[in-house]
Amino acid sequence: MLALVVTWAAFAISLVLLFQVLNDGPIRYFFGGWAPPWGIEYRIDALNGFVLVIVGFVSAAVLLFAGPSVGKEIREGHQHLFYAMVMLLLAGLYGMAITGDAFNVFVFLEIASLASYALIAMGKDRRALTAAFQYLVLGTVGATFFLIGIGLLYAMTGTLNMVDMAERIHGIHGSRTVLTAFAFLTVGIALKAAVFPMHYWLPGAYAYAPSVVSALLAGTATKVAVYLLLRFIMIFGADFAYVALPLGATLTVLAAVGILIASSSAILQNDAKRLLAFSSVAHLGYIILGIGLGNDTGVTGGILHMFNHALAKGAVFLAMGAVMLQIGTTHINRLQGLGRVMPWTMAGFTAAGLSLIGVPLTAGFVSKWYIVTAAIDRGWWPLVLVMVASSILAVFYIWRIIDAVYFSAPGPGAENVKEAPMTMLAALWMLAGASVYFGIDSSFPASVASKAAAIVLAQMP
Amino acid sequence: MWILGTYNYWIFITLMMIGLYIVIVRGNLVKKIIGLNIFQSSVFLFFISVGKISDGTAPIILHDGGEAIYSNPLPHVLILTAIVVAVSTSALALSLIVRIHESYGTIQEDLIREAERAP
Amino acid sequence: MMATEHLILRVVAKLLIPLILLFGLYVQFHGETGPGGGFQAGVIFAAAFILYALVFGPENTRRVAPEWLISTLMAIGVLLYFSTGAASLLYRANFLEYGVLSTDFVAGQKLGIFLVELGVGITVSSVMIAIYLAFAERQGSG
Amino acid sequence: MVVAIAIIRQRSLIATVMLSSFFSLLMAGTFVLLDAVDVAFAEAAVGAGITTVLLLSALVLTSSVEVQPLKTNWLALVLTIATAGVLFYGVSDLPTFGDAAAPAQRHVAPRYLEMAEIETGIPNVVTSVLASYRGYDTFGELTVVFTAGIGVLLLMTPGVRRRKTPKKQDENVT
Repeated sequence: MLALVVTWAAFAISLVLLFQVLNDGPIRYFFGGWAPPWGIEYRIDALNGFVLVIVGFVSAAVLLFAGPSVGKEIREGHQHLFYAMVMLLLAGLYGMAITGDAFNVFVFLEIASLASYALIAMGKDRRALTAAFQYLVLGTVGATFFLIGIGLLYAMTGTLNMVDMAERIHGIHGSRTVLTAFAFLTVGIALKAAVFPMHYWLPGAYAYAPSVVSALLAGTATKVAVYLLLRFIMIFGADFAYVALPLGATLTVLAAVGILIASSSAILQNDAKRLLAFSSVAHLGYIILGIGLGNDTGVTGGILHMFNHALAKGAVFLAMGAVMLQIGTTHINRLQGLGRVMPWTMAGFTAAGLSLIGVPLTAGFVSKWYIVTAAIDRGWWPLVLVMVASSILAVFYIWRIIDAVYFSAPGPGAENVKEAPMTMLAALWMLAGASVYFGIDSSFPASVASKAAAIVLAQMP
Repeated sequence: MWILGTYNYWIFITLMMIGLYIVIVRGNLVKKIIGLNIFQSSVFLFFISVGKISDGTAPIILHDGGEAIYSNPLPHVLILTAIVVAVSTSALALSLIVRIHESYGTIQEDLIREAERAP
Repeated sequence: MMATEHLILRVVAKLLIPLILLFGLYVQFHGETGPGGGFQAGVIFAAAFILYALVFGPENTRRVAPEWLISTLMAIGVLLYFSTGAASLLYRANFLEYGVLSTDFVAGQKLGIFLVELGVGITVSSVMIAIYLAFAERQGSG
Repeated sequence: MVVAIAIIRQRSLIATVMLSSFFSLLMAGTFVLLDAVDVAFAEAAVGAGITTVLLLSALVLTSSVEVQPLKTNWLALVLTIATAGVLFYGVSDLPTFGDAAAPAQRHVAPRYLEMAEIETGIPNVVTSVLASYRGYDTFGELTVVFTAGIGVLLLMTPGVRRRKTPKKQDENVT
């Protein structure tokens, strides 16, 4: 209960912060009263203000949902610890997004990671343990790469504060160390963000984690990692990242391949949660694609897609959580006929699923449209084809679930299944509804995203 | 001369390679964790060596009147934090390993994969 | 219990443990002038308990450090750190700005650092003890 | 380094743990040489102490011999060498070891050394930076430890309420 209040409060605060930032420009807060670069500061601008809102919104919905689901999936004696862990995870994510100090990012990254390793391992299936271990090893390697990157930067600039670093880095752009630092930071972050081909840990982790954790991680954790990528592009300067380095091209190619492979693998999955996990990898591909395009529309689309995907993926994972609560599995064959007995859950799932496909009038369409336009602007036609192809693939994999839910005869025992409790439905519809609403009227997130994109690309020639 | 001047980085890189190699290659989960520790320690070594100043001394201010050169304290602070993080990670990883051993009966990666395919 | 027969081990351990604890305290409170501080002290402090658990078994250690005490201490350390930081908020300063905790800026800093290090020490040692005991008790229950 | 290579080759896990503990001690010695006494202290206490104990107690709970045959994995070797190659490329532009004029020494650090004692009254600069200037990092670090503690409790204890009942039964039986 307390956890719920805290997350809602944090969500409210993050909204207030975002509006304040939009009106008054960046907010800075110095810890211990020491001015940076000697002390640590919090620095909020349109970009991370937006990320904070994403985390806040998803977590508020998930915590509203959590009660019955956690009650079923987590042992009684562990529940208080479980909630403590969720809170720590959120603290880590908020911290990563809000801080203005490179090393502080590492510390919060580790808080969030340790919490998520433990949370994933709480899954009922024993494969959750190995999935968590795999994530732990890769995550730690990623974090250590990140640390190497920070170390190299520190050796070159003598500072850890992001703003200060960005200023001092300009004089030494040609340096090989800076190039290497950028490479290590990118690889480290990419491991955390599950950017293809470093997505190896993600499907297992999402599929076997408790439902609440899947929804939370899918909606927030990778988004924050992508934000870090953007932030470091800012520190190095967009002109450096895109013009001096083949970052844009590399990211785009990887993203395009990743989208196709992940979408095709999603079709082959038999477990709905695992299917959705692969779809997450594909959608991260879209976000990265938008960023990789490196023009204003593309980055706006990428940032916007972070928001939209967080809403939609959060909603579908919550729907799966409701299914898990009522029938104890998310295997596609067992979902048959649930559309009749759990109409509200499945309607929510469908709305969010349409947004994942990118059907017009849903949020997913808007951000995909931005990205496609950006690709056309750059004249990169193959990418447009990739986007279209993967949307068709998405139709297939979402359809597999919808087909089972609505157009198959109910399996044995389906008559006894009841609709999910009210609070869970409310949470689910909060996310699904938002994802439809922002599809019809996308002016608010789109304007914030384009402001954020402008910050990222500020130094573009 | 250049190679001699940066030998600390060479040691760091070699250690890092060994650690990373253990992490990737060894199928035993405990060994993976030990490899991870070596990998992380090598990065610590790198940070600390960045902070070293020739003829410097530990950054504890002395009051014997003499002008001492102190090594850079900032990397020390960072690495203290990182060591704590590393030990926390290891502890969590080890408890995961114990749980994996309980439910699979082995801590060899390939045997676990076989067991996962079977059920 | 296996350790019952090892008389020498038990006597030596009994002699060593107070020394280790004392050394832990020394490191904790002397971190300002020499090397050391809350983290190192916490680990040393925990080492004493772990030695005790190794020699006398986890059951006996639980009598000294019952589960509720350890988990409470874990949280208390973090809270101590947090409230030290938050206390400076009350003086309309920023989070963790210790200078305002006392009339004199430097004295306030000293006080703040002392409290914060104490918080670190408490949490680190209790977490380490908790982790070790969790492992050790797993052996007992098999 | 020799120790680290031995770790790869060694198959008995207990021997590996001992070697890694030795590795930590050597590391701590190196840190002292590099003037990082606080870090050395922590590394010795953690690497040679806590981690070893934890590794050993984990080994008691699992098996202590590695059964897999030793083989060389070329893909991994290529990957590590590639990473190292990038790093070699990267460090070639770094200032030489021990250079007092390096940017890391010139920008932020001098202020700590000059002002820390005046501003905090504490001679150990590492302590004052740790707890005051970068106090928020340390707060985060403490949270990491706390997280790990809760994580291990979540994973390793069978739940508070359930544990008490079987224990009582045990006592009754004996």
